[in-house]
This record gives sequence, structure tokens and C-alpha cells, in this order.
Amino acid sequence: MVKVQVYVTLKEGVLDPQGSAITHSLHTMNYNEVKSVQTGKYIELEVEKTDDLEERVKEMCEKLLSNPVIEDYTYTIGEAVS
Amino acid sequence: MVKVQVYVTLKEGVLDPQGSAITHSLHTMNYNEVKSVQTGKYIELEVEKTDDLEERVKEMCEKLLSNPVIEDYTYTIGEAVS
Amino acid sequence: MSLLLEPTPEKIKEDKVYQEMGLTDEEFELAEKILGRQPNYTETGLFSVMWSEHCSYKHSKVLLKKFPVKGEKVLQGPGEGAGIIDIGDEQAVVFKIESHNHPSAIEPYQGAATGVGGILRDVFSMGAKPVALLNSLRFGELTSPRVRYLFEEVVAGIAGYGNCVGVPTVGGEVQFDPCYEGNPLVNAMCVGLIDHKDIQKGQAKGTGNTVMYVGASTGKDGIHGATFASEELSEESESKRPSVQVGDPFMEKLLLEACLELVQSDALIGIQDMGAAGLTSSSAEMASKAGSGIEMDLDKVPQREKDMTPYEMMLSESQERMLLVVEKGREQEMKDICDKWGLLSAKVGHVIEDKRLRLLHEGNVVADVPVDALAEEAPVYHPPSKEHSAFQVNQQVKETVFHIDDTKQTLLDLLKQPTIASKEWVYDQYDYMVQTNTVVQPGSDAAVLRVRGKNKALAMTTDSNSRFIYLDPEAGGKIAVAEAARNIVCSGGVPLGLTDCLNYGSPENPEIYWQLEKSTDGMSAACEQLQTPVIGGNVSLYNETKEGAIYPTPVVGMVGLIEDLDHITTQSFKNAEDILYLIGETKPEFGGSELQKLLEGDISGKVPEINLETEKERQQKLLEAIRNQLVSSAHDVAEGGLAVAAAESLIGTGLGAAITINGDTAAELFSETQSRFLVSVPKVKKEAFEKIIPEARAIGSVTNEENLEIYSPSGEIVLQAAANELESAWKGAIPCLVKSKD
Amino acid sequence: MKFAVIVFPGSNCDDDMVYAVQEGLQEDVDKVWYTEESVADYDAILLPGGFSYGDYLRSGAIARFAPVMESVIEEAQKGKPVLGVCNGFQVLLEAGLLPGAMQRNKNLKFICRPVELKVDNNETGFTKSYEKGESITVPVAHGDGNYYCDNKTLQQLKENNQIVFTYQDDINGSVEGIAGIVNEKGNVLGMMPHPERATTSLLGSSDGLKLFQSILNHWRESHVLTS
Ligand SMILES: Nc1ncnc2c1ncn2[C@@H]1O[C@H](COP(=O)(O)OP(=O)(O)O)[C@@H](O)[C@H]1O
Ligand SMILES: [Mg+2]
Repeated sequence: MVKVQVYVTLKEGVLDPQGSAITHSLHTMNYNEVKSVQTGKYIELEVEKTDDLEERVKEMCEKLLSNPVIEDYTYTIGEAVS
Repeated sequence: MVKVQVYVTLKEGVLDPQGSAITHSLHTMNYNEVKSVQTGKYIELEVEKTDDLEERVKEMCEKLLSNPVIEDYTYTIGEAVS
Repeated sequence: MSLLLEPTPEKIKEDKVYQEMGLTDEEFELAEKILGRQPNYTETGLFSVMWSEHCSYKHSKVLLKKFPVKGEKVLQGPGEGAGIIDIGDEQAVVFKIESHNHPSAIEPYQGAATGVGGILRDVFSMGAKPVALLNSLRFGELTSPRVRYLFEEVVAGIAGYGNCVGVPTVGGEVQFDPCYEGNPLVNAMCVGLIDHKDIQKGQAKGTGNTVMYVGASTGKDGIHGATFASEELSEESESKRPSVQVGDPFMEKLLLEACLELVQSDALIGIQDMGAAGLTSSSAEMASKAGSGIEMDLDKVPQREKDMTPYEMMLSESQERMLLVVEKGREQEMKDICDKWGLLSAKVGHVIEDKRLRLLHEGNVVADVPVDALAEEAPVYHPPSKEHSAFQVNQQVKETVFHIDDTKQTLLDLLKQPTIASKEWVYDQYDYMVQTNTVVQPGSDAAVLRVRGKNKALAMTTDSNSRFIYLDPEAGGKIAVAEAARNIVCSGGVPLGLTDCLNYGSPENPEIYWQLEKSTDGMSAACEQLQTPVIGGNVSLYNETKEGAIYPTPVVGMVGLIEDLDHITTQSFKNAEDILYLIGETKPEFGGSELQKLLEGDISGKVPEINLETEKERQQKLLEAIRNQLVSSAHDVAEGGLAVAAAESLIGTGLGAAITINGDTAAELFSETQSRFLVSVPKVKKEAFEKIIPEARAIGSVTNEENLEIYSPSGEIVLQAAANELESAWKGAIPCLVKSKD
Repeated sequence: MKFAVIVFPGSNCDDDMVYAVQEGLQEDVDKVWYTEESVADYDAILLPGGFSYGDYLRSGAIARFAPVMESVIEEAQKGKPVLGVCNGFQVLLEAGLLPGAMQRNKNLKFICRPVELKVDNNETGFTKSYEKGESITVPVAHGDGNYYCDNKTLQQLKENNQIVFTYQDDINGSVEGIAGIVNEKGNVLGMMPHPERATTSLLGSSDGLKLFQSILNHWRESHVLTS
């Protein structure tokens, strides 16, 4: 088994209303040192190791895990676990 | 400025309906090598560097960015950037 | 593109840069003539968006002029954000429908969400409180995974936006046909309530008055969205696509509340939302309508991104923004309200006497264009028109005679057709109750909302049967309006007027232009006859892919007034032993019907006839009977014919029906002959009812047994089905299709 | 009796709550803006439904830090009746006035429909006008109504009789079908279904009205006793 971590973030220029709301809230809580907040998704997969692992992870990211119209993704493929 | 990356995931034992839905979809798309999926949030902060940076980041995570009843968090504090 | 990289005026002409923005050679020449010089990059952008089909209606203006737009109660016809109709008590109803087809094809969730946002702003910029949302959706067949994705995401987007803003989504329609496969339709309608005294206009009056910007900051999203919406969808559009606009319903809610407070102040002179072509269209239109001009300093525009050029700021379609004109010296009053709601506001310019749109940036004049040229003087086209080849072919097709062996199975199959099947899966996701006025929830002919504090209510619906319109645009156009009015009447309302969204293929194709012409002729005739003026609408052309154009789909959004809460009627049966009446005789008319589609896999032939006088008379009489409280339930007979109408009326009531038919089985059960109603009437009201509608034919009664029984005149069973069987076919169809993955 | 309806940016059932008190009870009610510092002058505090702060991050997470909440928490601790409906419930959870947390509905979709509830506890100041075990129809409208708590908390809820309403059918995946709970003292009620939407049969049900009547009756009783 391999642990795959996928990070999905909004493409540059795409509005992130959630990020703005969090920034605003942190400011009212006096965390004024925070200049900006970007929100995204974090997805952790447990995958059986195959030869074309990376290729298939990419495919999953493009087809399902991210929405290529507004989102970018990155991933890391971890060490094999148990 | 420092980039802080926060990952919020569900506590162990808390059901993740979204994760199950993604697993299911991946299986119907024939990615049967995927055994399980956990979803979470990824939050990126741009923060002015202060001495008590880490402490304050922890606070923000505990007070606002995660809900300790169901969520765990981890963070990484990046290199200072421009 | 940074300012330094923008092509020079010479380059724009030489390299025909304007063509990429959607201007033709002739249009560019006209712009040069208007300016008396060569337009720079920003100015070329202004012309291109304002002269896009989406903003200028250059291919449809001539046709729109034919719609009847006047009526005793019309307070505002086409020309403002939304139309307004008087409903008495110094109150009025405000409504409008708009398309968001192209954005939804690319990014269905955000496309649909921002469509809802846009139509809400059209209504609250008139000063009205939005009280209801409706929609009209068209997709390909749910058997395709891409279509299922579009369907699920569009519905989620509508829900996500409307629910958050707190305006109930109370009705709409969804149909499925292969012609929408690559080009779904997403039309959103908003209905608002207003006191006469609060009615606002989008006008920039009074030289020296201040132009204020309120709401979200301007980003690079949606640049050239209006132009994009004015072209066919192709593989290229993927790459040309403007960066997608993401909706922020929370911001919209704040903007809505702030606007409702702003309009209470007499410091506010004019207000308009920044919709398609954003800052450009709002400023040019407000000035043009007022016979004035506007000068804006773009450095003052709140910007989300660094180094935005004038071109980008003017063409951005960032959502949740409004432009105000405010009495000079009273800007602070406006700002205070915006501050309270946590909204950005900025003085960005002022009204000038010169009828020009003049833009400053970093101290330079970067555009100086006559406002009328942008707003009013777009070229108007009279494209060639040619009868659609399918029309004559279909007129010649012989009526098929259908012989149905298993009537029950046919009925169940019809109930499972996604177009007929229950849309609960959809409206379960919409908050249709917030504001606590929804008396008739989604699922009946029209949604009904009480007017709080008064003994009256509003009925509303969206309708269109594009199969009929494809086969016969003129008759189909009449049917679309008539059916909307039937739905209003069945719920106890007088139709007040309508808004329409004209969804078609490319008008540059003469056969499609012909469809536009004929169907709007049909609609106009029906509007005249039924006294439902058109108070506004929207045109969406170029709905085609390389597989071809969509069926012509003019969607009708109609609102009616129910004068007494006691008149509210639904389609559901109420009491056992009520007498069932069918109003209107039935003929074997199957062209474009659900039965034909089911059995033959396609549509063809002549559509059901429609006689508008008969239509009007029956609607009036039915309404009279309802107002005299003689009717327990009323339902128009539409897709799937009488059998489907009866099934829909009994499902979920714990009651059943026993009906005797008289004539050809297929026709009696499934024909889609127009202007018919299925009505249930308490026994004691029989005489009074028959006096008002003598031609109504008693066909049976509501029963206590939970099943549908249909008999021949000789008493033989023609069809028998248990209510729960009907219900599970009807309710299960869409959830089942959505879940199936292949 | 004087009610406060707290208005956060993004609340959208605030007016409905006001109408429920005005039309349903004919009692006084004010909308109290989220920046206000005190709600001490009110006899009961209502947190309405909606999407405070767009429900961004987590429902109720940001609203919980609104200035007015300090006073709400204080009054709650003093024993004043506090009712949170839908988003209001989520705010109470985030604020720690009630145990547990909300997750997305198990079908991941927003659901809006009238549902059948069971009144499990009719001994609170919010439910005295109901019968124990009574079945009532009240609408829900939420995307995040899937109530979660760990086993220990669940045991406590049961032992203290804190579960007030349960769904008759599992609509959203909530632990044990929980639709509404009170705090240990019984003066803070959070519930996902909207009683304010069920105050007249014209809109389909008037079963929610008894909840407001209970609050009023309870207040009158204690008021008579103390004065
Ligand atoms: N199909 C139509 N029927 C009647 N009026 C229409 C139609 N399409 C557009 N209009 C009217 O033309 C005016 C301009 O429309 P539009 O540009 O869509 O308005 P907006 O700027 O609010 O989007 C509006 O008043 C609208 O009601
Ligand atoms: Mg109907």
C-alpha cells in the first residue's frame, strides 16, 4: 500500500470567497499578521502499488479529484506502507 | 512573509462521507487499486514573520481553522518569502 | 496583457485584432466612423462587448419589437433590469429570466450559480426584494455520463447559490433531449416584490452627481464573457474561454441587503447591476438612458489583482457588483450603509453633460466614446430567413395511429421518461421554503407564494415544449405561452404577464432565423390573445455545437395574481367521490408527443392544433369556477396526455381515480391535444360547475381505492394500476438514472 | 416576553424567526445585529438559520466569533433560554454551548423537505407543550445536518435526557437520528429542523408553533414564580 497525498487549489485569478472570509475573520480575531488565505482540498488515498501508479494518480486527479477548469493539483506519492 | 500550510483532516473514527463517495466513484471508474480515501482541507496562509509565529499559528488552527471535536490539524511553516 | 503590450490603434486595424474580440470588419469601420479616428485597444474592447449579440440584441431586436409589451398594469416594460407589473395595494411584482448557457456548459456548478446571482441582481437593482427563484433547464439524455455530471452540477450550483442568499427556489422545469447534449440550457428567473414608491431606474441623471462602485472587487474573471456567449461552442471555445467566474453568494446576500437599504434613500439617483460586460454596460447604459455621460477614474476601481489594465477592468465580469449614481455631496450616506454590511464602496466617477463615456487611468484619458453609440447604436441586422427544411417534411408526415397492447406498461414507461418523471430529486436540493411564504411547493402546476400581510398570492411557472417548436415554430410558440398561462390558471391565478428567454442556434443560419421569427410570431399572438404582455426577457443565440443546433427553445416565465388565498388550487385530488371532469375534447394528436418519442424514438409530424380563442375562453371559465370555489383540484393535460395527468393528480394523495374513456384508447389516454384540463369537483357543486363550464365532460370520479382504473364505455378495464406502482415509476426514474454509472 | 433574534451577516431565516414570534405568539421581538455587545435585556435568544459568513470554512465557525456571541454565551450560562435553529444550531456547536459537531449530509446534498420528528423529551422549557413521543412534521433545509458526537458524549446525552428531537427516518446520517439536543441545564436547544417554518397550516404544518408556545409558557411560569 502506498499513501498518496493530493492537494487541490484554485487556479490563479479564480475568486476564493472562502479564503477572503477566513482572512477577514482572522483579522477580527486580531491575527493581523495574516495577509492572505487560500483554501483548497487535501485528499489522502491509500493505493495498492502498481507500476503505472503515478500515471494513474495523475489521471484520477484530472478526471475526478480536481476540476481542471478552475483548479490545479499537486500530489506526493509516499513510501509504501504496511 | 512566510507561507504557512495547514492541513485539516477528520479525526480517526469520524465517518467521512465525502471520502466514501470519492472511493466509490473511483471504483466505478475502474481505479480499483484505491483502497480508501480521506478528505480534508488545505489552507495556505501568508503571514508576516513574528517571533511567536508558530504559537500563533497553532492558536489559529485550534480556534478557527479546525474544529477539535472532529478534526486534527498539522501545519508546516515555510521559508520566509519576499 | 500588460498595458505596454497592448497593440496600437494602427496595429489593431492592420492585424484585425478586433476580429478576435468578435467585431466584424464592417462593425469596426462603423466604430471608426463614430469616433472619427482609430479606436485604441480599450475602446475596441468597449465596442466589441457592447455590440456583442448578448448585449446589443443585434440579430433579434427587430423580432423583439413585435412582442406586445403594454398593458394596463405594466409599470415597467422591457428596457430596465427587470419588468414590473402592478398587483394592487401600491405593490408590484418584478420579474425577469436570463440564460447562463455557455458558462454552464464549461463549468456547470459555477455557471449555474452565477446565473442565479445575475438574475437576482437584476431584480434587486430595481429596488425589489427577491421573493422567489425559478429555473428552466435542458440537458441531453441522462444515459451519458457527461450529461449526468452537467445535470448534477447545475442543480447543485443553483441550490448552492439560491439557498445561501435565502431566496426560495420554488419552481422550474427540466427536460432532456439529445439536441442539448453538448449545449445545455440554464435559464434562471427571479421574482421580486416592491412598493411602488421604491421603484428604481438604472439612470445616470444630474451632471456632477457621483458614480459609486459597490460590492466585490474587480478581477480578471469573465473578461469577454459576453462575446463568448455570442459564439458557437467549439473545441476552440475551450481555449478561448474566459477565466471562469466564481460566485460568492455570501457577498450577494450582503449586497442584496445593502441595496434594499440604499433604495430607501433619496440620495440614490440610479442603480444598475454589473452583469454581462460589467462596468462597461452598466455605465454606458445608465448614461445613455439618462441622456448624459459618465467620466470614470479607473484607478479608483477596487481591484483584486495587481496591474489591471483599463481594458481588463472595463470588460471584467466579476460577480456581485453594482454601480450607483448618487446625489453629489451625499456619498457618505451611501458609504455608511455599505460599511454596515461590510461591503467595499468607492467613488469612481461622476455624471457629465457630454454624452460620452470617458475613462481616465493613471492620469491619461484611455477611452472617450459616445455612450449612445455603445448602448443604442449597435448595428441592427435583418438576417435572411428561410423556412426550415424539417418543417415542410413534418407537415407532410401522415399521422401515425398507435395501437397499444399493454396500456399499463405504456403509462409506467411514460412516467419514467425523465421529462415527465418527478423532479423531486432536483427540488429536494433547493430551499423552497425560506422566507416562509411558499404555499404551493414545487411539484404542482405552478408555485404559489402568499403576499405577506395581504389576502393574496402570486403564482409562477416556467414552460416551454421545444419539440413542438422544432416541428412547428409558430404553433409551438403559441403553445409555450398558452401552457404557462394554463399552469397559472390551474393554481387559481390570473396571468399578469411574462418574461421570456429565447434560446436558439445561430441566427446567421437562415433556417434558424426563420425559427426565431415564426416562434416569436406565435408567442406574440398568444400574448395578445391571453393578455399577457412581455415585460422583459433575454436572448441567447449560438446555442450549437458541431453536431448541430438545439431545438428552438423560447422559455416562458409567467406570473399570475391569485386575488384571494381561498382561490389557491393544486393539481392533487382532495376528496373521494369528487367528480372528475375533462375540459376540452381529445383528438389523436401525437406529433412531438411523449408517446411518439417513447414508441418511435424520435419526433415527427404535425403538432397538436391550438386555437387561441378556445384557449382563452376555457381558461377564463376555469378560473371563474375556481374563484367560485367549485373546484377541488385542477391540472392541465400536457406531456403524456390524460393518463399521465390523472396519475400525477393521484400520486401521494392516498386516493385513486376511476375514469371512463370514450373513443380511441391511445388518443384518449396519451394524446397531447391542447387546451385541456383535468378537474375534480365536489358532488354538491356539480350543478354550479356545469353551469359555468357546460362543455366539461364528467369522465369519472376520485375514489378511496389507491389505484387508477380506466374503463371503456362498455365497462371493460382498459388500464389498471396501483397508485404505489405509478408513484415508484414516477419518483424513482431520475434518482435511478443519476445513480447508474457506466 | 421579549425575544432577540441574532442577525449575523448571511443569516437568512432571521425574518422568519421574527414572524414566528410576532405572528405566532404576539410577543415582542427585536433583531439584534451581530456587532451588539449585549443581549442581557432579552428574555430569550434565538439564533436563526441561514448561511452566516457563507458557511465558509465550516458552518457556524466564523459566526461563533461575532462580537455578540460573548453576551449570548454569558446569558446562556446564566440559564436564559437560547434556541439555535439550523445554522443557529451549528453556531452553538462551534461555540461549545452544545456538544458534538455537524458534518455534510451523508448523501452530500442539500435537503429541503418536511420531515417527521419524534419528541423524545417533552420536559424542557422548549417542548412542554408537546406530548412525549409525539410525532410532528417540521421542515428541514440543510447541507450540513449530519450530527456527530463520540460514544462517550452520546452516552452522556442519553443519560441526561438531552436528546430532544429525533428523525423518524434517517435523512442525513446523524448519530442515532439526532435532530435536536439541549445542554445539561436544559436551557440551550439546538435543532436542525425549522420550527419557525411550521407555524401555520397554510404553509403545510403548524407543529412548530408549540415550541414557541412552550418557551413563552415556561417563561410565564418562572416569571410568576419569581415575581
Ligand atoms: N426576449 C426578450 N423579450 C423581451 N424583452 C427582452 C428580451 N430579451 C431582452 N429583453 C429586454 O431587453 C433589455 C435588455 O436586456 P439585457 O441586456 O438582457 O438586460 P440586462 O442588462 O439586465 O442583462 C431588458 O430590459 C430585457 O428585458
Ligand atoms: Mg402543468
